[in-house]
Amino acid sequence: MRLYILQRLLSIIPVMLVVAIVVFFLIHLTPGDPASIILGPDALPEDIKALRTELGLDLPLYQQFFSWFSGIFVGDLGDSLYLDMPVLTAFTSHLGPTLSLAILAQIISIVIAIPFGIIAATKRGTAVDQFFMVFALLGISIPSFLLGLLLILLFAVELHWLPAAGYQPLSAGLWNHLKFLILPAITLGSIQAALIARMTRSSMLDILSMNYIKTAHAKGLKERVIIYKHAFRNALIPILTVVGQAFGTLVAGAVVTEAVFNIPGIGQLIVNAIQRRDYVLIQGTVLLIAGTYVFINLIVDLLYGVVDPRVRLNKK
Amino acid sequence: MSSQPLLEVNHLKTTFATEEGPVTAVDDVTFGVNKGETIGIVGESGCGKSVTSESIMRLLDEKTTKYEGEVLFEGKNLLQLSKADMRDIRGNKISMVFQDPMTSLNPVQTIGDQIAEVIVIHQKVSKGEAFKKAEEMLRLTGIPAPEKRINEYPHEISGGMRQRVLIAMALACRPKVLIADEPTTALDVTIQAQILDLIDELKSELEMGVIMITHDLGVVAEVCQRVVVMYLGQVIEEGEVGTLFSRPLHPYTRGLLKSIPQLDGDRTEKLHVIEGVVPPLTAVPTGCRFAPRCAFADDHCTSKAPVLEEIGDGQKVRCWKADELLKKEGHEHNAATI
Amino acid sequence: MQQQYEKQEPLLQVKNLQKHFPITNPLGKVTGHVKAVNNVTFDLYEKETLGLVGESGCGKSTTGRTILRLTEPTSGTALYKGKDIFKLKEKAFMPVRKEMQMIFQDPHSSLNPKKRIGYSIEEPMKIQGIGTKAERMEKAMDLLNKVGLRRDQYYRYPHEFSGGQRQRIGLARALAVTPKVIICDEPVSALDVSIQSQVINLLQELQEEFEQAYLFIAHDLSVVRHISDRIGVMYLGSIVELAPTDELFKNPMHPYTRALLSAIPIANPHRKKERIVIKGDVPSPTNLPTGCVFHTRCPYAMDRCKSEAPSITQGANGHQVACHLHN
Amino acid sequence: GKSGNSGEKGGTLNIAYMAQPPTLDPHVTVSVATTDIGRNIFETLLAFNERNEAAPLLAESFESSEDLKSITFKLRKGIKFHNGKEMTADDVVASMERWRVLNGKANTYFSNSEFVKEDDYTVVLKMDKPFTIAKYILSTNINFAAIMPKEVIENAPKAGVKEYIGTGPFKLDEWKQDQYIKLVKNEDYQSPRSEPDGLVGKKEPMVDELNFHMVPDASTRTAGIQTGEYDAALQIPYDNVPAIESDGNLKAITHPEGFSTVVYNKRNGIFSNEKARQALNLAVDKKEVMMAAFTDEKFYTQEHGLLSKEFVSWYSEQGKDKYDEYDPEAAKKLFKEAGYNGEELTILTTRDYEDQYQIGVVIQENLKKIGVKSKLEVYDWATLMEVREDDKFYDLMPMGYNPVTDPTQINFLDSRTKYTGWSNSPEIDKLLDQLMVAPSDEAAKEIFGKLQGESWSYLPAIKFGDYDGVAAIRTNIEGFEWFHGPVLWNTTKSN
Amino acid sequence: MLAETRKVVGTDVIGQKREIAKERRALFLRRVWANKMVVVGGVIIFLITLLALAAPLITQFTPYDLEAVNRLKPPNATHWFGTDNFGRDIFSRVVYGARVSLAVGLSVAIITGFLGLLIGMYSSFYRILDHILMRIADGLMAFPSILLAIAIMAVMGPKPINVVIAIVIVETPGVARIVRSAALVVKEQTYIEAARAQGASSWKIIWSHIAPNVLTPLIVQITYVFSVSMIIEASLSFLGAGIPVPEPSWGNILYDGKSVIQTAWWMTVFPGMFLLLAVLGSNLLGDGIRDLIDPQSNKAKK
Ligand SMILES: Nc1ncnc2c1ncn2[C@@H]1O[C@H](COP(=O)(O)OP(=O)(O)OP(=O)(O)O)[C@@H](O)[C@H]1O
Ligand SMILES: Nc1ncnc2c1ncn2[C@@H]1O[C@H](COP(=O)(O)OP(=O)(O)OP(=O)(O)O)[C@@H](O)[C@H]1O
Ligand SMILES: [Mg+2]
Ligand SMILES: [Mg+2]
Repeated sequence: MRLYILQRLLSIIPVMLVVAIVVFFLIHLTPGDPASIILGPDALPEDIKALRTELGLDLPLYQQFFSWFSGIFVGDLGDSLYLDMPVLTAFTSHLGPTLSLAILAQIISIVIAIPFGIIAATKRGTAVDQFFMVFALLGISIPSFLLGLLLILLFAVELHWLPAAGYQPLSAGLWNHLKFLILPAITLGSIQAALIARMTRSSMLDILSMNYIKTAHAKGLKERVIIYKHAFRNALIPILTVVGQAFGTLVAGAVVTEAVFNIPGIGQLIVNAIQRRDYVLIQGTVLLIAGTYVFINLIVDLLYGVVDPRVRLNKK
Repeated sequence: MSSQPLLEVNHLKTTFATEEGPVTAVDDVTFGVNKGETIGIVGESGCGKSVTSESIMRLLDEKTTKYEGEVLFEGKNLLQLSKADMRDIRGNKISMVFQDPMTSLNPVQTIGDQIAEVIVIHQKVSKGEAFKKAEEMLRLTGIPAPEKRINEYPHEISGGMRQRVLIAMALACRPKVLIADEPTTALDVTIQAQILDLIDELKSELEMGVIMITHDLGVVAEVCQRVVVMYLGQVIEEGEVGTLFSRPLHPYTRGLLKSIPQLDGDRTEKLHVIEGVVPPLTAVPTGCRFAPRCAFADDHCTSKAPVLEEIGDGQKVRCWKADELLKKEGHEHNAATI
Repeated sequence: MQQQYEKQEPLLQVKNLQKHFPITNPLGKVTGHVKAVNNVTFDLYEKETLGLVGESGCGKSTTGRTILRLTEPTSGTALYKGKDIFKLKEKAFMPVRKEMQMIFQDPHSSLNPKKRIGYSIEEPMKIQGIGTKAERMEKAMDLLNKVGLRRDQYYRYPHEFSGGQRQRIGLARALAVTPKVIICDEPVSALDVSIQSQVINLLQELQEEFEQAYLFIAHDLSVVRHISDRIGVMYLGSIVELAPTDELFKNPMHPYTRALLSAIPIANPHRKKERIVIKGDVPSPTNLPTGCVFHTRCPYAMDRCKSEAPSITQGANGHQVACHLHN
Repeated sequence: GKSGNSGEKGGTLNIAYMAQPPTLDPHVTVSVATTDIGRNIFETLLAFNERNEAAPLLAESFESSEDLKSITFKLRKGIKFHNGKEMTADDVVASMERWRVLNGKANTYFSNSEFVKEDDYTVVLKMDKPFTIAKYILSTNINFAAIMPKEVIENAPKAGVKEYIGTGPFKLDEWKQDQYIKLVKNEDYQSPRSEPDGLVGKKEPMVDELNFHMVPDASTRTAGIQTGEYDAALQIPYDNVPAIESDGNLKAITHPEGFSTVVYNKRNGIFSNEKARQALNLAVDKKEVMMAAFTDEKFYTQEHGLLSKEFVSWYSEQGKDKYDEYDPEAAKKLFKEAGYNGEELTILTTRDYEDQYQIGVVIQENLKKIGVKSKLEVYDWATLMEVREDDKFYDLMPMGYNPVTDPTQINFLDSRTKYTGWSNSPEIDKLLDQLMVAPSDEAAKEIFGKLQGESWSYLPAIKFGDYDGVAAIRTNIEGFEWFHGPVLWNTTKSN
Repeated sequence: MLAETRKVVGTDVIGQKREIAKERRALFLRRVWANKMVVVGGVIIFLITLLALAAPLITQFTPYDLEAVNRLKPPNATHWFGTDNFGRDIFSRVVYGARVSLAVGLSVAIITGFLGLLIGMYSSFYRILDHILMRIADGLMAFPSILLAIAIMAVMGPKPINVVIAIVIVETPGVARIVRSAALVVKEQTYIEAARAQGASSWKIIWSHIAPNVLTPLIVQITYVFSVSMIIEASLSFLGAGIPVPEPSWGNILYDGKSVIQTAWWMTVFPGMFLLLAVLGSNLLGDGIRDLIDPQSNKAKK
């Protein structure tokens, strides 16, 4: 088992390699120059040139790539061109808000979506089913910049229940931390909830037609016990997959939501880095996100084994 | 026969709502099971055996299924029972072994959990006790080292063992009636024999009534006291095993019995077949359902549906020609088969 | 009949066939093997039906699948018309595929649920370029009729059929191209007796007409007896006894065969007979017993059986058996 | 100096700001954010007073020599840097020399000049020729000449100093990247004595903390001030102003924000032809342009002058006639004459500055009306900055500029700056040179008038008008002033 | 005896076949009609498409006509949906915007569906390819769509097609993964083995046996992609990398409306409603089609 985890973790390397190459050349081929952005639109060509030299941007591309890439192996992702800090520090300092947000959003979406999906499945074809599914679709029909703003207008501006935007770390107290995250988490969660609810429903439908559900009925079990104890656990694998992917995308940056709610997370980090053409930061962040992705997928895969004993054996 | 059957199915009719309109898979099925008796249900594949057994337990999807008639058990009509009362009966007083052992066990729970579960809900004992009982049941079914197996998952054991787990589960609460839907189809004869023996032993011990659904007439001959023959959703003949095998009255039953390859038969001879094909449930013939394939059918048969009638010796048959046939070949037949 | 065979060249000769499935841990490292088929040797002659019986899980299906190279054999040879088909490249094997078909054991999963059964039946013809579209359709409908289904069921999907009907569809599919060899893996196990006899008769008719050879795998010994010219009895991956049908029933030599025969339920409530009960559980195919594989459950097991695997001995009347009691 | 220090002291002022500055070092960047935040930390020798005249700030006084070839600065005594060190001429010289090299304009105009220390409290700027408007360049508020300690200057990397130590009323306390910049009151601040006047005069840090929150999304800034999370929010969308005004707790403050233009590519394509440039000037409805971008007359002035109206001393009527022209029919003809035959013109713009994009949309529509095809190419700002350097890439580029304090700061005039658009008018260049060495303010003003006239006929760009920005503050904030950016000293917050 | 039945039926095979086919068509139509989801979803999508195609006929204004003095007028008799911040007619922008949004949604859905199917299928079938493709997919999934969008738009120019490319790149790995996971299960089924036993080529096995069985999850996924890509397009507008304006798309109308949401609700409500309808319609249609092509689901239908 430990070996397996190790091997999976090692599979990060090829992923990272792909990502590293693609992101490096992609971003360097994109127009825009970090030096001229730092110095502003009226900067003199000589100054820009001097800054480019100082930042090492005037070296041939392959040389830049190798010096950056070789750094990765000793754990050095380089320093941000704009933010005056190592990439790793920038990433970790932005990871906290993103993680809190992702976890809260995920909890919200799961709490809404799974019961919805289950109820819709058990009431398949009825009005209840249709109502829940349409409701779930609302989540993916409203762009988050709009939903976020509407939530702010309602809960912050009108009702004054929650702050409009911003972020406080956990160290400022749990409520202080949470109150800034509730609205963005709902914004994000509603999108995820739609997908998870749909997946839950279809997966539950598959399971509910299985023979062992009939066996459970024949045992004289209550409907509720059958659904939650027998059916749901079997239906969990595809649900877990989407939850895992959803979580991955959340961590990779809820770009829009973070911008609307002004949460200093990974999404903001990457958007700012892109707008500033902060090459080193973009490269490093994308790389770290890829790593996070692989890591989350690993956890999901391990959870498969916990949920379904068959998976433990059938692993290839 | 005995005064009051343990379980009585009266004019059961099960209708499914389908896209192509209502489909009556089981139509006017009547039979009963007594204490300590094994009754066999045989018939063409698709004739409604499983639907009959699932109707007794009311396991079919309530939304698309309509039941008519009655299923009497301990004086109550199961088809009218509340859901909660029905749950008390399921798995407790009447239990069922499903047709397909491979898919009838929950893949994510251990065998022990699944057996203990039924004990916990019906006998209100602690989990630990239930596990002990589960282990005991497994031992009874002849599974070696049940204390180990109890913690294994269904995919870790063989098909024969899964079948035995299902039986253990069904018998865990010592039910009054056991419905076994083709419990041995997937098994080879040696294991089949073991399982049949087991059911037989428990039957005598618990005075259970057993409904045994099977294709294998050999099995019927070995374990059943009475047989019900079904065709296209209807019971067409019912009787004591001995009588029925030696004096089948319905032309379909006769065809069925004649089709069995005999162990001592002449191998060069062709097997007997019943001509024609079973019509779909959406187009059941008016009149006798077997008439289109029957050698004896006449206009009366094709126009008017026969009813199930007692002929004597507890034998019932649904055929206009039964009397005629009985008279004509009663004695010849005995000589031919045995 | 068997004398006849001796003169004839066998159509298919399987020698020392072995198939071990590796068991891997999550890392892909092999930690052991499921020894599904250990030592299977038999000949199959033209127009012949060879029955194969044995405990569930003893490797019958695997034997069939390996011969068709649906899984690659671990070792052994299979000569078809004198050519070793295990050594052929995938391309060169294609023409052989045309002459060998299989009816799969599991009627539930061997039909593509998204394809109309008409399509499934026509497909082998299409692959081998037989006939025009209309001809193929005609033939498929014909085959449906032959196996006791209705022509209008051509457009139906597999789930609309009962297990028995599906099994017949599988049969129709195998018959769509007239193969020389059909491996019938329990083709009648889900059928009720009336349809069972219909199918068996059909198989026999076709054998007459097209001179096909069948490897007929089944649980039901009375059926096997009826259709087979010879019967092989398998136990835990090996053929322990192989003899012409009447010879086997008259004179079963291996203790397992005897137990098997004694357990056959007879469809006659007036006849009861003694059963030989074999005790114990089937050993795991990952961890085969030493010596004779049956010794752990054999009522006649001797010391020798535990250490030494019996070899196959040729007896009279073409009767082969692998048992220390008989050599 | 309208507002006194009537309010209470103390408290934290939370300001919702748009974007994080790349650095707080005013020497290295023209970023407005650096100015807005940095002016609280750093101070300059000279700064603008309310009439946009150069006035002494860290200097006690300054004086030009007779020949206009040198300026002498007397420094105020007892000024302490945030690190406790006293400011002397050494620090001033080091800072000014660094700024002279790094500031684009200074680098051009002071390339042969030098700051020298005369004594500890006297510094002299020595120039090679007479230079009238030197004092304006020295007072510039963007990319400004902050005075920092000499040691800091000596260790400064190219991308900007890392220790932000100035003499201003607030000190940098914490900079949480992309979240906030927190300044705290400088208890030892030495204020000029005179009445508050623009950026000079009495400056007193009233609140304990200034907290600049980086809130890039405009709607969020609006919502944040509505909920009271912020005390002030800058760059409120014009369309949100009614919501602000209807809220009793809020006040909208409009302030000059810049001027809008469209820059021609004069090196390649049709607009290298002066006729075509004039044709466009005739074709575009300038009112519609300003309206679309700035929504309401409240927020813009149609203004032909290169410097906005507040720069009273520079005002000139020259070019107004050209500005007022609007005649699509004539435009159509003129385009033909210029050789236009159906090619598709490229308008380069970005949505990072919504007004520029909106101007682009209107220009496109106006062109369409006279049968000129064009397409909008919208890029993000960074890309635009790069592609606009390519003279084959675009024909027109709507661009907004911060208010400039003297004509030399207008990028598109001088051909020698090689600014995108590539102006190439020897006439304008000559006038600019004359302007710089004009013997007196009056002479300068006259030359400027000519320059403005010439620029309207050469048309390096069309100026559409001046526009305002809107800041919102809560009503418990007093003394919040806007002068080329928020003025946050003297600002109080009551409870 | 079996031969006899054959003969009897054989006389009118053609007629019977025609009969069967006719019945089949009738049944299929009946099933389509009975499937409320397909009907409702189909009608919604059809109407929106019709509206988009007929845009020039039903609008009085072009989506570009601006009239700055008329900016932000609430819905009235001339401007049914009001005007936007340029004084452009929102009704006409929404209707024309349907063209872009539907085109983006559809083309992304179709392209990702196709690529996802291709990649998913082949990587499920060939082990080595699987390793390569899935690592690339993992890598691509880590890319922020905004980065790709900006990069692609910057390199290849701001054209609607590049928005599509950017979204396709981001969405394809997900679709491929779903297809692959479904195909891995299907691949192990006996019917695949059966096809192999008949000598079917890998190509045939992949495309005519595995592919139809992964269609269900694929359809669910691509209707999701259809919806999501319209939203992503909107979000890209939000980040300044969406459909190049002034071409209207629901995304950029919504984005323009965002800043005036407190004063001009009509700028967000109308395009928002259309977006919602399109999402709803496509999802209903997708679910319905899935039910239709899934032969098994008919049984459970009422
Ligand atoms: N839910 C359902 N909806 C519609 N028809 C059904 C349903 N369930 C079963 N049927 C039909 O009812 C008939 C009887 O099915 P049943 O499963 O009882 O057959 P069986 O006798 O058990 O056959 P087998 O021997 O193959 O198990 C079949 O024709 C079947 O297609
Ligand atoms: N792909 C596989 N991988 C691993 N083990 C396998 C595989 N296929 C079959 N086996 C194992 O090989 C053994 C023989 O299987 P096989 O299917 O040949 O048995 P069988 O004789 O056909 O049994 P039955 O009568 O139940 O069909 C079993 O233990 C089975 O679990
Ligand atoms: Mg059944
Ligand atoms: Mg098998």
